[in-house]
Amino acid sequence: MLPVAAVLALAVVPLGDRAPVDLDVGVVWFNAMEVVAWFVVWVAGWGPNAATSVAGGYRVLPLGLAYEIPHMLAIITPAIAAGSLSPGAIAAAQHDLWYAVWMPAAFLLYLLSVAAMAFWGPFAAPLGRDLAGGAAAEHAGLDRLLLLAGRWMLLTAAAAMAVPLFLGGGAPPPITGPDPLPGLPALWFAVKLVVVLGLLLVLRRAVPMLRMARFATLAWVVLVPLAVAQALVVTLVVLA
Amino acid sequence: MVLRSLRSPVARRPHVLTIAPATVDPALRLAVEADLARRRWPAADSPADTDVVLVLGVPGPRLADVVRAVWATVPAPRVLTGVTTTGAVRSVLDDAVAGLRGRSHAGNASLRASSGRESTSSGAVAGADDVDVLASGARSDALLAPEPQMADLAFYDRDGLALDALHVALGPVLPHWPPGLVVHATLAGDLITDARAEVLDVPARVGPGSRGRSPLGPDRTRLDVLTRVLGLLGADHLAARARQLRDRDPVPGELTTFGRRLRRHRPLRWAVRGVPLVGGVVEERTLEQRVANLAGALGGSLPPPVRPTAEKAVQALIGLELGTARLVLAALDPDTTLGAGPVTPFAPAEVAHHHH
Amino acid sequence: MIALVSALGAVAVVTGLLVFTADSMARATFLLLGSFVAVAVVLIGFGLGYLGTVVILMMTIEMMIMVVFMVMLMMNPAGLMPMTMVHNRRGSWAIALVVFGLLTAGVWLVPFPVRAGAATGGVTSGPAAGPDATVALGDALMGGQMLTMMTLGLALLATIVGTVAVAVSRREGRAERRGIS
Amino acid sequence: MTELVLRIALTAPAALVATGLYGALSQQSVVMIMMGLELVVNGLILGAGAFWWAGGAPVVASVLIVVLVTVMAVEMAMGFAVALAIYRARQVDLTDDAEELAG
Repeated sequence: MLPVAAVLALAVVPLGDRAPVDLDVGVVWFNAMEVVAWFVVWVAGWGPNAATSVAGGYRVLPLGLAYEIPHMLAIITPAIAAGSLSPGAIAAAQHDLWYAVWMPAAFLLYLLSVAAMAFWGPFAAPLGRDLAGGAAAEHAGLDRLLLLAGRWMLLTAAAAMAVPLFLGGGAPPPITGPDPLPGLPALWFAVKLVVVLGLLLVLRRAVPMLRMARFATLAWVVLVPLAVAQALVVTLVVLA
Repeated sequence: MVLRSLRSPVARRPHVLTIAPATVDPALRLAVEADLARRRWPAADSPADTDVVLVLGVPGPRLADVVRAVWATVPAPRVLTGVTTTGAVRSVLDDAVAGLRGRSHAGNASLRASSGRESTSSGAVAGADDVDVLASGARSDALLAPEPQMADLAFYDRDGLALDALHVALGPVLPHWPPGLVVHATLAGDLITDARAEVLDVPARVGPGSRGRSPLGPDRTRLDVLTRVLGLLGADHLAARARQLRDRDPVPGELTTFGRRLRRHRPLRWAVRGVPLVGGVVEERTLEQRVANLAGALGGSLPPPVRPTAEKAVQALIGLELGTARLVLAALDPDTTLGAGPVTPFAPAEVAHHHH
Repeated sequence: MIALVSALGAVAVVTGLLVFTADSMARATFLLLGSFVAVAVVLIGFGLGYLGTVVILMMTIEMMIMVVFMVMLMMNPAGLMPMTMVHNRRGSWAIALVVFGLLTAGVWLVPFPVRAGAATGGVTSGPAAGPDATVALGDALMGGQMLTMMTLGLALLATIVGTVAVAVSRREGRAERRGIS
Repeated sequence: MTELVLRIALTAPAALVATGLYGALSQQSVVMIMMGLELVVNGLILGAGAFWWAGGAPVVASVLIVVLVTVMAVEMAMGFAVALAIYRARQVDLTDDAEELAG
């Protein structure tokens, strides 16, 4: 299930200059598929009928509700600036300035939520070691493989989405002037994806796993206002 | 097909589930942890995640039952083995990986395991007999495998919602868990509403025992606790560093540097903030303070940290969320050799629901 | 188009019916989600990509919240024992069947003024002759239908205030002061 | 053809509304009643979508869907808040028991 959600989410991300499925509301679709992953992890935790595993499943909800609002605002911000919900169009709208540069808060929030939506790094609580693997505790063999592989795929898919949303998609960086590698958008895409994944690794190293109560407080007190402010600023600039 | 192709990497870096009785020699536990770290074999999160079950020391009858229950849930290919002396650790683990590769052990639910062949200093091999990992004559009331049962309403309740309570036995096979400890807990959702401690095969002693002195010495005890707390927090590189310092003889300067690094680690401080240590079990009032004191005293001349009895430590868990409770328990580092219990397990609850 | 609508319509109805026969709360929730997703896919098929996707998004989150409430408040979260919690079953069935009969009769008997040339396309095209459906919706909500939007906003605000007021109890505050929570 | 699709697409909402109604009327649990109401709204959404498609994409239909989705969210939130409050007061989540609260 989790790999399926990841693949469906990845389907709308333009790898290079074209998305496998060019949905005009790709950003919202991506969002919906990523919520399906909550559901999958919850079921994985609820299914085995064991205490640690259900407790892992429970944690999906505080985590999800806490990260989702800033996350939605963060992905809607580039959509506002580009005037489109299609990731391809958003990437194309950044030919002179990457959105990561002029909406840094949204980019940072997006990076955080990438880790959160894959239940990874600081947000690994639903699958945490303190619950003996949490939602994954009772799964063995192929089930476990699918669950954990799906988590990695989700992380990669979400990181891949950062490229069209904030880093100009398959286009070369604006500062290089003429494209040194013309006609290879997939290569630029891959380079940027690796950079995003690298940033995520730094995040995991720097921040220990967050307790859900702490993160929920942080999300509502700091992240949501920050995301709203960023969206507001971008909207005003676009309207002006 | 997929599983077969995955098997060789599994055999190279198997996930190891260690099970230790309360009476385990700390030196043996540390030797095993060090050797596992040297091989970069990860610790298993749960039985389902396990390739090698490694029993340290000689488990008593109750723990032997637990080992059987755990072994029954470990998926193949798997190996069950035991180690009783520090010198045998290396060869036991070598044999385990060979067993995983070979077909003879895979999927074979044998409870007898090839023991470590203890190498003496002269290189001769001694004690080549097979040793039964598990003592015989165990009873069958296995404690592990928490099986949630619907029961009466929770006694204490954070949100004023008298939720259905689950009675579960936590431990003794959990990552970073005090050896031999079982916490009989009542859960409302993921909140612990009542808890009692039992140390398997070690009943509570009458009268004051030798209270909370660790044979490891102050700094190694602190580093041992920090390794577990950091490991539970998912701060893997810091946990690895703490373990590294614990397993060799560090220069005092290294210890103070590491202690300072922990105390100044803002995300870490933020992650352990806001958890009270109730009941006056130790002198610190909060988890944050406890961790800060453990880190701050590294390399100093302060007396070793107080290690409460299991019974007292478990009282501090009531009212906490399950994951937070695990952190608190790791930070309190109860001395399970002092024993606790035995506790009569909760009677199987009647199936009928309270308001129907 | 006929096949899509009939098949998914049937899925939506069947999962909807199963909600009330499922023997566990969690299963009931997931069946309800199945019903929502079937409807959402039909919406996407109609060319309402944005609204269909939003329905999937919202309903998944909503069902997640619901399932946790169920486990919290209800008997039998994991289907350990079969449950029936109905009262007045016969009367309810009668009312439901009468409503269904009336509505269906209406649907099949009333001649619908279908606009000529409006919707002739296949599954994905829909009535996409005009401007983008999403843009049209946004325009309407922020233009002609601004009143609707403002009402919705106020309703949501009232909900937030209301739910917090109803759900927060004094006991909770006390527990916090005791330093336990 | 359009008309047939519309009729089919409206029969499904009729069935959904009826099912939801049955659920809301027959169930005892607050949560299950809410599920019934959700099914009714679900049917309405499908109906509105069908009219949007067949009627030459009137924007009113899609606005209606937005309203309906919001109604669902509001209903959920208020429903759970009330269920919680009742539960806290009386440890009941069944409407039959809640009737006594009036007194």
